[in-house]
Amino acid sequence: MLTIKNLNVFYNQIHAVKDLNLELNKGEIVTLMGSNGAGKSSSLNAISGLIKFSGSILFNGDEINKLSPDQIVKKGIVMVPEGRRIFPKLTVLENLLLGAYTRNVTNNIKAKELEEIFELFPRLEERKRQLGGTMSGGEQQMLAIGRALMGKPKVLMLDEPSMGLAPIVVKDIYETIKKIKGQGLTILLVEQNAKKALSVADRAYVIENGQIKYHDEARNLLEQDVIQKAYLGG
Amino acid sequence: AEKSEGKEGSKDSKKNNQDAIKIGWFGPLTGPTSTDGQISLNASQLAVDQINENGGINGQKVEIISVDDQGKPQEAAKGVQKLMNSDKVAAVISGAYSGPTLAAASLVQKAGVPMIVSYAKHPEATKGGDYVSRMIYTSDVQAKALADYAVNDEELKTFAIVYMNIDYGIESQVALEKEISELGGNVLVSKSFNMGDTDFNSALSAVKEKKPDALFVVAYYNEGASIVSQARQMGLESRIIGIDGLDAPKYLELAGEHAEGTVISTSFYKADEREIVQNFVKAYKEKFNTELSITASQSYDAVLAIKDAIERSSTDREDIAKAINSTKDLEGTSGSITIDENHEVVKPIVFMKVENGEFKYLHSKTY
Amino acid sequence: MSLLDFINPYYIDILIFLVINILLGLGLNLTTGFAGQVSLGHAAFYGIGAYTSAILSANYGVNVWISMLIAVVVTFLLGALLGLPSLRLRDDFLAITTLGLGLVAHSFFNNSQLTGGAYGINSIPAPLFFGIEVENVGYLLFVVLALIAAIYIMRKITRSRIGRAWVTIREDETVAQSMGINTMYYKVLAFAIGAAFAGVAGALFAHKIYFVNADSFTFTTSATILSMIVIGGLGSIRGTLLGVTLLYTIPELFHIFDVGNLLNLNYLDNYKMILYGLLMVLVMRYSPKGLIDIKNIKTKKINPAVKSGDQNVGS
Amino acid sequence: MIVEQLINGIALGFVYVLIALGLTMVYGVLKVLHFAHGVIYMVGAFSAMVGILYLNLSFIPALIFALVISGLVGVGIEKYAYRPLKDVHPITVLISGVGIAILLQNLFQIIFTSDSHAFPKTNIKVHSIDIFGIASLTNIKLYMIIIGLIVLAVLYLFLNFTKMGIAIQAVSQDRKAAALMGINVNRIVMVTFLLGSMLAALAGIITALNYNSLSPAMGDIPGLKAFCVVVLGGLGSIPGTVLGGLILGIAEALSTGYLEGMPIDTNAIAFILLVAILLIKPSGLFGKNIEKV
Amino acid sequence: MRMLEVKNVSKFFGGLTAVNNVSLKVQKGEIFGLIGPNGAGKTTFFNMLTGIYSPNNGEIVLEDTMIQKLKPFQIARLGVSRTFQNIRLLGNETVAENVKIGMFRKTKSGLISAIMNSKSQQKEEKFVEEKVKQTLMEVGLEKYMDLNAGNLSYGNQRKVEIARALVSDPKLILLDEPCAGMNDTEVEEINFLVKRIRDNGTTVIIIEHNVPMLVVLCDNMAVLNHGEKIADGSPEKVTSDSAVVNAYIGSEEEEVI
Ligand SMILES: Nc1ncnc2c1ncn2[C@@H]1O[C@H](COP(=O)(O)OP(=O)(O)OP(=O)(O)O)[C@@H](O)[C@H]1O
Ligand SMILES: Nc1ncnc2c1ncn2[C@@H]1O[C@H](COP(=O)(O)OP(=O)(O)OP(=O)(O)O)[C@@H](O)[C@H]1O
Ligand SMILES: [Mg+2]
Ligand SMILES: [Mg+2]
Repeated sequence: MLTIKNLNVFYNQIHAVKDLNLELNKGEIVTLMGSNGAGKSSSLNAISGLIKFSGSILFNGDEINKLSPDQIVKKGIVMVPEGRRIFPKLTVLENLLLGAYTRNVTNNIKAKELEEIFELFPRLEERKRQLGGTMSGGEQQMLAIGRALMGKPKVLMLDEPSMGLAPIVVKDIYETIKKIKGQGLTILLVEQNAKKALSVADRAYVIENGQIKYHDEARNLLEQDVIQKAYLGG
Repeated sequence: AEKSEGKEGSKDSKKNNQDAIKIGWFGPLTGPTSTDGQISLNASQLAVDQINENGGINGQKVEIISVDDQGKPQEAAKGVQKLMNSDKVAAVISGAYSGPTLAAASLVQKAGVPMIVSYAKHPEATKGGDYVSRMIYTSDVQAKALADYAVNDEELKTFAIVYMNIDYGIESQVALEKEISELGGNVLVSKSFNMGDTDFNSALSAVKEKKPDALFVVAYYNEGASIVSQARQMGLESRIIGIDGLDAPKYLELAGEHAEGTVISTSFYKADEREIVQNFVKAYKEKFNTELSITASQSYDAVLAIKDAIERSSTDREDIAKAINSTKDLEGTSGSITIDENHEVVKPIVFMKVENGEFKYLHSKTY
Repeated sequence: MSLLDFINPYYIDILIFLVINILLGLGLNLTTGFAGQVSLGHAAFYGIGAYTSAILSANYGVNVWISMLIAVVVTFLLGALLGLPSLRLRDDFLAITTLGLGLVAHSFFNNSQLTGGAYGINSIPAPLFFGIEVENVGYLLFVVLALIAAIYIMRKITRSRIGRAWVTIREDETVAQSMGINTMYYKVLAFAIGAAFAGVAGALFAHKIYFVNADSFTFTTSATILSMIVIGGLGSIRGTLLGVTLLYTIPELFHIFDVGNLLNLNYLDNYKMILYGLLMVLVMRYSPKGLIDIKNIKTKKINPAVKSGDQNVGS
Repeated sequence: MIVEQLINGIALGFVYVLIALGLTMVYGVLKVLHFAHGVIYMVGAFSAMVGILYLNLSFIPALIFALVISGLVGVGIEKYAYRPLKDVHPITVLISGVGIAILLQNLFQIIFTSDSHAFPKTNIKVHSIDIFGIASLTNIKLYMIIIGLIVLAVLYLFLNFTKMGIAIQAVSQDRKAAALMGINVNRIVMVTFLLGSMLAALAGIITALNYNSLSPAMGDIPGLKAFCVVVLGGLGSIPGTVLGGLILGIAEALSTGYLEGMPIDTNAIAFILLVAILLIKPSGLFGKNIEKV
Repeated sequence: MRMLEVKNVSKFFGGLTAVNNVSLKVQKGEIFGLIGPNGAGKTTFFNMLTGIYSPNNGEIVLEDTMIQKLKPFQIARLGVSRTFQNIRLLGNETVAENVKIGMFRKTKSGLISAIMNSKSQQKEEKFVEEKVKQTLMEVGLEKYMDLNAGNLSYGNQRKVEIARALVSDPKLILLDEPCAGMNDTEVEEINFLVKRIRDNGTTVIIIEHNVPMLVVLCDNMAVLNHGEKIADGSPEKVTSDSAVVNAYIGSEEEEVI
């Protein structure tokens, strides 16, 4: 579904992502793991068209390298960015509706889709008139995911959805990810929390200093020694 | 050959006339006041060209060297240094407003270079020594004339003054209040404004409330036109009397019908039948294809005064300065010019009235 | 041009005003470049310095050297006072507030009795050195000495612990506070020192030109100086020297070589300003950190440690 | 007289509001102090003049022509002077704006000289309207107030109830997240400049018409005051801008009407007011400054 | 021995109660953990301890000094230093420069000695440089000393933050989620570092969502929820408290793995 070939990202003199190759098949959850600064967010940002890069990115066989972020969203690749980035001065409802910005659908359909989101996150329905900025961290994360889902993505990319969240909220979020997968979405998940990530993923890539070091089925990686040592604390 | 040289102006006369008499000119060629500067320079240039066409001064060619002061004292100071020291001019003409003129004045006094101030009215400009004299009457003289006209000739009693917040404006306002009350008139309200203002409604509302017989507009034409228009639009019916700052075709253009009936004092009028004026008006129109104003006449006369002084003395700077100070009954476009012991000009003040979109001559008188 | 032309008072004047502008720029760079307190009203301090020395010497007969010293002290104190808003305001709010203070100061110069209102202050005396008026080359020597002293002082301060406090405040005020930096004190200090530099410049200006009025201390003056130091490079002394010299000299060259007459341009000075505006846009576009950074456009410094990719201790 | 002075102030205030609204919107999406905005005000007035005088348009078509030209100039400024400057110190953008302002103003001086021009004759006749004998105002002033109110209403509806409006808000709050929603950020910024510039031009045209005068420097002071208004209101806040503009207009009218012998003048009132208000409320009337640590 | 005592402290933002009537005591030389759901008021609490916010009511006593009315820089000078939840380094300055800032409170040279370049100032600078080097070695960053802090990876930036807080030998150090966004191996390193800080005699208060780590590390803990303290005491006691489990940890901890 999504094929990434020889992706390179530079920030001035820093070579953040080096010849990264990655493959995403329809309906699976793939996780991209790696320590801080390994280049995970940079890779996602490149796919979203937010930063400059070299290499080729194919979506359903079409090159999308040259597209701008909004065009990529229109293609159906949507990202939940690191740090959530909800619109603080818009209401929860307005935030969600912005998720559907690119889609020309009637208000009826939108209302129905909103219902689905609210089913997934009942908390959002309770707070739909509240300003996004006043929600707690966990609620904001739910809002960010809900907002992305309003774009009816074919591929959903999540950048560290559990960062800085209370354990109880992290559990909620992972429950949701599993539910979404059940609906047939393809998911690219970036996580520091390797145990959590591997518990939901089908396959995993491990990235180090901008390069893919390992790539395997999730359950296999969980058992590997090197991985244990580097990412699972022993 | 002489003729074509004259027409080319100063652009390449520099190369041709190594021993030409150089006259320096400074004034604003950029910035918000650059129109006045440009007109002043044009007129001075015209005077020089005409002098050259008629054989120069004592056979020597004359050349104008100009510098832009951007309306800033600092630039005028530098510019005048350039004129005095690089270009070695025999005399300087200020085509500038008061600030730059003052900055230049102290420098020419120090260096001993004669300077004629063509239209700036700051009272201090001529006071620092014997090298600076002025072509335009001072605000005090003008105020005396205006008060005399309003109170004695027109028998008006109550007045309002709207004046610009620069030295000329304040000087005029203070002098007007004094002269009017000495003649038994009464100034009910005075409001100041800043150069560049466009909205005068608040000040005019205050004026309207007092219903004065006449409103003195102490302004240049841009703001003056706005003041008069807005006053009329809001229904103020008082007579309008203005200073020479209004004496510009732009005033008529900008104020349009609202200008009707405005009386101004000035030092020059285009319809003057004297030959020198008619020649000047015609030549200016031909050469620059724009209307001329009092500024032009002042700057033209400044050159004439320098020429007259050189003819009566030499090209030595000190001699020229002395000769300028003893100018007597020189015929200029603004009348018969005499320089008094305070380096100030004595010449008639002209009154004009706007009728059918044009300035019409009323009378003139020397104060 | 002969050598004699170069000791022509005109060229001397150009140099004197150049140095005065550099002093102004240095002060603003200290406040804005080093301490991060954007000021769009620097001309106010320039004016305060000029008027203080002018009023004291011309109206009260104070010895010029002493009046200049007093001017510096006064601008330092008023700089501290007018720097007070920076304690409550940040970034753009501060920028516009200082712009406002600049306009208010200009308005005060132009209206107050103290400053001679629209008449300005006239007949300002030149300083005397053993009874001789310091003018031309002498004055140039004097302003250059002042400049050298200013550069020396600025280098020392910005490289000291105070400079470190300023940089921290500039980058992150909360961090600065949390590290024990009394941000109030250092911000006010930055304004005060920056103002004092402008005060020196102002006093030197007044006794050079012998006449001051409000025209010399407008928003345009502030904006021009700011442009000069930003184009040179914020936070760099060399940048200020470069930026001010360049932007000051270009228009001057137009006059020296009489370009208007050579090219037969009626609106020469407008073209000059257009060039100036264009230069500002282009420098900001191609070297946003100023001309001092221009070498970095082509040859980016390559950092070996980073290039080898050895940057993650964790893995 | 007080009523008349209040009306003077409100009419003046609406001019400030129109200029400042554009500035606020631009600040919202780009977070820059757009110093070339005052020049757009001037460009608007001149384009209208050119439209009437040289293209022989009647007033309304000339107005539209001028709005389009100024809008395009605004968009051009964004595209060539601001957009290439990414991830730089905000002061860099500010200087670029100052550069553009200098450039355009001098260009206009070359074309039109630095002098004032009369606004060409239109079929709109200025006359004064009497209000119950307690005050009078010119019809144009009345139009100014009415146009101001209409513009405000339209802008409010546009920003809150259209997709584009919400997108503008989204871009103001978080550019990157907006891009991730599929919003074409560059286009939104462009639209904002277009609208903002048109508002400024509208103010310029009304002013030129009302005072029958326009000059290349006409935008200088209003431009600076608009900054003052925008900051007064709390950068980026539209209600704040409206309130700020009206407060300023009224304060100026009253001070000219009633104060005598001040050591400062009317133009400084704006900034005294600004400093006073900011010292009490450092983030402006409607600004929120929650710094989360 | 008491290092810090907080008595009935509250903080309101408009209508919102971020911290509500919280009291707690931290002993000298202990590692004290602060946990609680997102938005519980933990960071706000730190901000009050460091003077960035002043509490609406209540008292904060550091050793024997009341500090609730002091400015941040005054509190810092008393020996309290901190790290920030969102990394706040000077990105364009080198790592060494960043850490030097931490030494500010220990230095004194003023304007005059700067201009004169006095002996005492030179001595002070030397001392600062040495201290910085030493601290960077301690956190294992000496090889990055001359790099711009902004170019370091997230984890290393966090370590620079810790070094900056540590360099001035504070009495009390406050760490706000030092392990956020780190993997388990990196967490271990921080863990180790925190212990060493404590062993050097500095009292530590740490906010973290990584409960297993805190349980091992801390001597005592407190839990905030909706701005109120809902539990405190030993890690074991706190983590088994049913209110804490319900509000924060969640009941079926094992299920996910
Ligand atoms: N805007 C930027 N400018 C310069 N360098 C950057 C920038 N963004 C990221 N980097 C650098 O690029 C490298 C990869 O960063 P990236 O954010 O992709 O890592 P990551 O794997 O997402 O890390 P984390 O788990 O900490 O989020 C790091 O060395 C980082 O410092
Ligand atoms: N400056 C502020 N203005 C208004 N509200 C604030 C401010 N700072 C914090 N808050 C609010 O106070 C509450 C507590 O926030 P705080 O940052 O202390 O939570 P926290 O416990 O640190 O959460 P997290 O674990 O997500 O970091 C939140 O609802 C937050 O939105
Ligand atoms: Mg990341
Ligand atoms: Mg927190």
